[in-house]
Amino acid sequence: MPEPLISSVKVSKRFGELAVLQDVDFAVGAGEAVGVVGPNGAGKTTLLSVLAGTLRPNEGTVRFQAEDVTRLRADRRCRKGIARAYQIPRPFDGMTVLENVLVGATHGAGLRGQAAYQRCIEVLGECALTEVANRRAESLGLLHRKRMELARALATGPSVLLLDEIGGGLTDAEAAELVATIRGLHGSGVAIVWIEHIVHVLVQVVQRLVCMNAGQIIADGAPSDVLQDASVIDAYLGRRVA
Amino acid sequence: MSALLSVEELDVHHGLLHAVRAVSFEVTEGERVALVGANGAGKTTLLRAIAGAQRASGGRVVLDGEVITDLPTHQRVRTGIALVPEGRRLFPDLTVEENLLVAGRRRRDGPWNVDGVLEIFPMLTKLRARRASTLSGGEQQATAIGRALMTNPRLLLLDEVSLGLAPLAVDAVYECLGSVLGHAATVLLVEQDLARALAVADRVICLLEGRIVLDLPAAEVSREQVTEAYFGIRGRPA
Amino acid sequence: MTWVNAVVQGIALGGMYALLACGLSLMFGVMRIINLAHGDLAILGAFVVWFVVDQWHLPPFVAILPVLPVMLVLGYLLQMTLLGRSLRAGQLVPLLTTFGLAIVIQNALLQIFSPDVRSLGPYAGSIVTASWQITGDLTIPVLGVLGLAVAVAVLGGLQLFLRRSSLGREMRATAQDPDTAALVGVNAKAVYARATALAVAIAALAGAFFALRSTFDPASGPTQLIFAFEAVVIGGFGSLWGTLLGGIALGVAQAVGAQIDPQYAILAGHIVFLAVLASPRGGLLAARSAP
Amino acid sequence: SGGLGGSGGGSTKLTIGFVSPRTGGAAGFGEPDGWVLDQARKALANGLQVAGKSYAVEVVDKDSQSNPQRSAQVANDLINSNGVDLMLATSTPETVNPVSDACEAAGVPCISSVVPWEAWYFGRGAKEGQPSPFKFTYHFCFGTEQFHKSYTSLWPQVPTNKKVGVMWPNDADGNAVRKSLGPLLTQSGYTIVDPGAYTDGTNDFSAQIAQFKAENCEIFNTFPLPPDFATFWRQAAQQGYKPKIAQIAKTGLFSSQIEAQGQLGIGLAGATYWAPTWPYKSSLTGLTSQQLGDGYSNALNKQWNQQLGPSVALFDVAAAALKAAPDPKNKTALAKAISTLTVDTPVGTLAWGKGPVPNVVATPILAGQWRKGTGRFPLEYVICENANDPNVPVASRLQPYA
Amino acid sequence: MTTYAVRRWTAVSRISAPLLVVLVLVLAAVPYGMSGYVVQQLTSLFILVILAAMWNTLAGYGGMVSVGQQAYIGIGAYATVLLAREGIMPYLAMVLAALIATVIALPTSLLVLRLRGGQFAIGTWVVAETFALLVTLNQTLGGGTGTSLLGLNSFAPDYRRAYTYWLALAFMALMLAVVFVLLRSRTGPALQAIRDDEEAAASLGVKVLPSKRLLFLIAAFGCGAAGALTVANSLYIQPQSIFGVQWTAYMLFMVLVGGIGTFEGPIIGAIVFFVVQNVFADYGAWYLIGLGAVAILFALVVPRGLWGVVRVRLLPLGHRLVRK
Ligand SMILES: Nc1ncnc2c1ncn2[C@@H]1O[C@H](COP(=O)(O)OP(=O)(O)OP(=O)(O)O)[C@@H](O)[C@H]1O
Ligand SMILES: Nc1ncnc2c1ncn2[C@@H]1O[C@H](COP(=O)(O)OP(=O)(O)OP(=O)(O)O)[C@@H](O)[C@H]1O
Ligand SMILES: [Mg+2]
Ligand SMILES: [Mg+2]
Repeated sequence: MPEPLISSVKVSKRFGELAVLQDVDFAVGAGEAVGVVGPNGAGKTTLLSVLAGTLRPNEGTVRFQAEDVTRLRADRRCRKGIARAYQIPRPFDGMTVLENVLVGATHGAGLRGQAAYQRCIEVLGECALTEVANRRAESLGLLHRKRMELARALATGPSVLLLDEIGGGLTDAEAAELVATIRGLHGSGVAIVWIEHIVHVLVQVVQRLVCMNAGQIIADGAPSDVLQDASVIDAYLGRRVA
Repeated sequence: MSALLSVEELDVHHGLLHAVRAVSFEVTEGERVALVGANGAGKTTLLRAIAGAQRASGGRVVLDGEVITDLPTHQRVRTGIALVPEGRRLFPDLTVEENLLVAGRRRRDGPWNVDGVLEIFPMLTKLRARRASTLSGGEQQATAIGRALMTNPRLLLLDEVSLGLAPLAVDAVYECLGSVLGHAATVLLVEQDLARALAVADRVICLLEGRIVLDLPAAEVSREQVTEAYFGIRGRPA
Repeated sequence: MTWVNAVVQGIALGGMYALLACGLSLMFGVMRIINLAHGDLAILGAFVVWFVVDQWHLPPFVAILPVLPVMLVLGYLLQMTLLGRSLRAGQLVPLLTTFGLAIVIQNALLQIFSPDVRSLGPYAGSIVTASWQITGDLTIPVLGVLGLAVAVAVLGGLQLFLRRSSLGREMRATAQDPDTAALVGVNAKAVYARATALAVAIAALAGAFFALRSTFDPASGPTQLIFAFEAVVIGGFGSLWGTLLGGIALGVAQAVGAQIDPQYAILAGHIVFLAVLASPRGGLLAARSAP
Repeated sequence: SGGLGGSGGGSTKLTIGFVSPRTGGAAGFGEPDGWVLDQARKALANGLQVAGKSYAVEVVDKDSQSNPQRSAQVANDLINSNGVDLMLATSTPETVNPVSDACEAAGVPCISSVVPWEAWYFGRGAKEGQPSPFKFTYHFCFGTEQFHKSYTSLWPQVPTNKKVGVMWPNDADGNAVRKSLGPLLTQSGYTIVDPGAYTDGTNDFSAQIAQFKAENCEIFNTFPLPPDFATFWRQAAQQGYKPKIAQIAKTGLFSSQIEAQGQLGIGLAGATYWAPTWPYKSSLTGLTSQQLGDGYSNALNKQWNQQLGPSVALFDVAAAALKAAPDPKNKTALAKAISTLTVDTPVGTLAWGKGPVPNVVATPILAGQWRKGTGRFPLEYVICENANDPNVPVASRLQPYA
Repeated sequence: MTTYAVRRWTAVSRISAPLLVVLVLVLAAVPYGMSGYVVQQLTSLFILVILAAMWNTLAGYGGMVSVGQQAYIGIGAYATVLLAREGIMPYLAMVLAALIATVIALPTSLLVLRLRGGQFAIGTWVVAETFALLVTLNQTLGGGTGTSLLGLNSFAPDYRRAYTYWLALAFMALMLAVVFVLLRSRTGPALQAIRDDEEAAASLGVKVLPSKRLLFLIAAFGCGAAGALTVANSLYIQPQSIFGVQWTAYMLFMVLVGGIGTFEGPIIGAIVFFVVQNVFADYGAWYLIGLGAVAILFALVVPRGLWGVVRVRLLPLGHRLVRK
């Protein structure tokens, strides 16, 4: 079996006494799209942070493109091709939306001059942010902020995109747009890890679904199988999803 | 039934941006109203203006016959308005319990207390002494709702209620809104999950670019009607 | 034994630093205001106490009592008029306000009281020079012990107030997010004003102790300010027990440094400060990283 | 006038610049300046007659804010904007040295005082045994030799073990004293116990106190800032260090500083560069020392202040220099005139050209003691020795510090 | 389909930028036409502009609120005196001194750049005080007595003034140009991103520490240059004042009054400070009370600073999306 694009091997993370991740093995192949679900506090965001490099695991390793990146800082990992959108948006408040995205394009993707601008223009278009491109980020509403998270991550030209609940609070039509955008990305070969509680949106994109609970992966497989899994229903869904 | 809240010709600006435009509607005591609308329609702005967190540039907000347009935010809490803000906005260095207690200090008389909140959000019980900044996204949302309940509101404003909550937790919240809260309080909530919104609400108001384009009893509207209203296909004022 | 004595003197000195730092820590903790006028407010307090002593011939320890409420009111008004307004414009603007306030206070005092040096010591009787002689080389100064006791009481009381009382909880909540605090019924302005009132009153208390210990004049305000800031930072921002420990660590470092060579007194304090910052935790009791 | 190469024309107005610390840490020194400036302006109101020509005189005073950068700035303003013909500066190296340097660099004559002359001369880069590098700047003040003479005449008045505990800070005054006064005292048979320089603003002195106690220093000498001394002196009392003679300088110049010590201040020995009992007269204003002291006390309802003497003296020197110069508008000629000038002032007759170095007149300093006041003010300063200037009457013998 | 482009220059700035270059050239001619007073005053103003620009770049763009830039002012000043004493031509010594300040800032940055917010502010202050004390302990530097810069006396006063002026002008133009280029380069947005959210910036590939260090070193160079120029102006320095925290107060005043986080604001702020200083300086304590009152007034009435209100960008640093 070929080495996956990005993986965590026996990763554990503790905050003081609290074990948030326990021996998590998680792997995503190149071009794969994986959904992650799980109850609140299961450790999904923490896993993403460990993959992206903003948190160091207490044990275990993170591998990316057949290389151990556990000790690399977040900025190095980003430049290598791991991009991440935060669950709770972290805009650069004092800058415009365009400049927020530009940071990703110039530093994450290493583009310069017109090439960087071109990337920004494309990404802003894809994420429907062109209208607000010249607004200061602090004036954005929540959904614009979430889109900007996605746009910044996209601008870094990633080979794997780590998305954390970017679909919440969308109207059906907006959700459909988002699905189309992510599908397009996936189609262009970007691997995707997407945490989302709105399962019906998620399953329109991903081929594989992972469910976490209490710091462990309790189910991993085709979305339809995982959603039928009794433990997943118990811990997460509460009822069957059609 | 008399109107608990009435919003009259309310205008709100963000600088040059006219975010809420001459919005008028009433909410009667005990009613549950869902506020829907596309991204940037002005839902958050409207709720914040009602709660006092955003200054209105025109119009009036009346609560139970009393004009509160010029009342500062903290005093509106005492008149019985509580807002669960978009993005949770917990006090990061206070524990979950302290977050609840802060809100409880100036509460009106009523049934809610820390234990009551923990009962509807059992996941918070073991997090009671944890600092809010270390909570997961969903745990924060639950705490934020609990915190608003602690003030024993007559009018509960919920911005993006289910955002970030796992399905089980969403069920729990709606169950609570449906039963416990049902007779005690009036609710105005922003919810994008239309099925949920229509199921829980008595009425649906749809905003488009700061204006109300649809205001109907939930039983009388169809999904399609609302979806159309989102994009102004129908009912857009000339 | 002289080393033990140095440590004892350092602890007493540290109590003074902690007392001066307390108000800074409070204002920073609650409003994120770095108050450049804190030293001058302390000296202002010392002048007011001195004025009361001089006019009505009260002993300083009695004269402090009516001064504290006056300073509370002054702090309250200060927040309501100047600081509150500038806070709305972000974190740096209050820095400008307090800078302005500092020079206004200094030079207004100069105009009113002339540059003459003064002290509260002469009015306090023998307590200023009293001490418990343990051995020939080891003495415990009564004033130092009193200062330390007051520091422990003030810092401890304030810590308890912030942690345990509902008013304190409100203060911390407002500190972290004033807009949201308003949404749960807290009057942020009033909370801020209370915090500043407390900070200014405690500054005056600290000023009075420095005035008992040494002399002061209108330009004395800034001289001790850096030590107070160091105490706050060593202790970990926002933690009042930390501030007490920080003050004592600084005082002991200075006294022990002087024991090696008098020139190293202040330097030793700075080096301990930098060493603590360089350590992985970056603060003795850092409950959280600085904002 | 303007630009590289331009220069001023002839006018009949003379401008004197006066720089002193009126605000900031050294503001205490500048306190009597307002009154002194009034006297000087009054005396100069009718102008000066120089070489048969009549000149109007204007005095422009500036505040140095006790800060060297500010001092240089105001000096440069006075030079470039007001076009001063002569500069006066007084009180502490922070004010005087930068003003002198600015004048030296701009070629404007400058007279200064109230900085121990070593700190002024060597502190600005002059080297011992080499010719003076200064052509435009002149100074009159006491130096460590005067302190030595005064101390060795005072201290024998009380029997001691001749062991002197010293607290000399690491600043301009402290360093000058450590360098020259220490060796002189040793030569005179005193044992110096020096724990080492300390930094101004130190808040704990237990190390020094322990050493003084251990070595049983019956004489104590210091040149501190007022708050440092207050801190030290109270700690010394707490820790049981009580010398027979407590000789302080720099602090204790003004009665308020001693008053602030309370009971602990009575009996401290100090040194004075002027008092109303000085039997000299200001040549410009015609006032005797007594008249100066009384005039000030009556006008401001404050005790006399020894700054009065040298401040008035600066104007005496200024007037005399301008009159002695063949052309007072010619800066080089004016500077040259100062180098050989002899003037009567409240602090005595000042005569340049007699050493200790070419630009400096060393003025006397007399030791005395602060006692409980008998008259209008709570404290009184009595002169106990007059080795540096036998014309000044001695009022009493030194009493042991009790 | 509409296409878009990113623009940086505005119509106003296309005219103003070349004009500023002309202004610098005009200023260079001042010593030939104006009195020594004007030359000297402008030199002081240039020093203030350098300081304000440095502090603004650090705090306004990099989010590093330093209370300790006086460390590099002091080092620049003392290095000048030391080098001049070694026989190096004073004006060359001043340039070298600025470089020395930069070199010393490198190890310092290892410590202070670990700190955030309030810790950084107080940490830098203590570092400055520590440098002051180390100088005080060193008797060859004059210890606490201070020391004078003697080498300049060999120049005739008018020439000394003119040379110092030109050097100040050159340093000012250089520092403003460096800051402008830096902030317009891709490092500019990176620094602002770090200011607003360090972790998020890192997640987008920004090299956080190197970017901050670069800025810190540039600011140290600028402050070192200002220190060297200050000693050329005042000739006498003394550790407690050249390393004094009042410098930071001045910078704070200029930057906040002018408008933090704008390129032009600090220049305006420096001019305001300079004017206030000159107009009211003769009023003693009242002048200072006035200065304090002006500070408070600005904080209350124009909290965004003068240029924050004007909002015209003569030298724009931002990016705008426009329709082609
Ligand atoms: N810094 C921290 N200190 C202590 N506990 C933490 C910290 N960060 C996260 N946790 C805890 O770790 C657990 C996992 O958090 P995480 O954010 O990964 O959950 P999640 O699966 O993303 O949940 P959600 O769906 O609600 O966002 C939670 O219980 C959370 O409270
Ligand atoms: N602080 C602000 N400054 C300027 N504009 C703002 C500010 N807050 C919101 N806006 C703008 O006002 C309009 C209404 O925003 P609001 O957040 O109320 O919409 P919303 O319906 O809640 O949208 P969302 O679904 O994204 O939360 C939007 O265009 C938004 O960008
Ligand atoms: Mg999460
Ligand atoms: Mg919203």
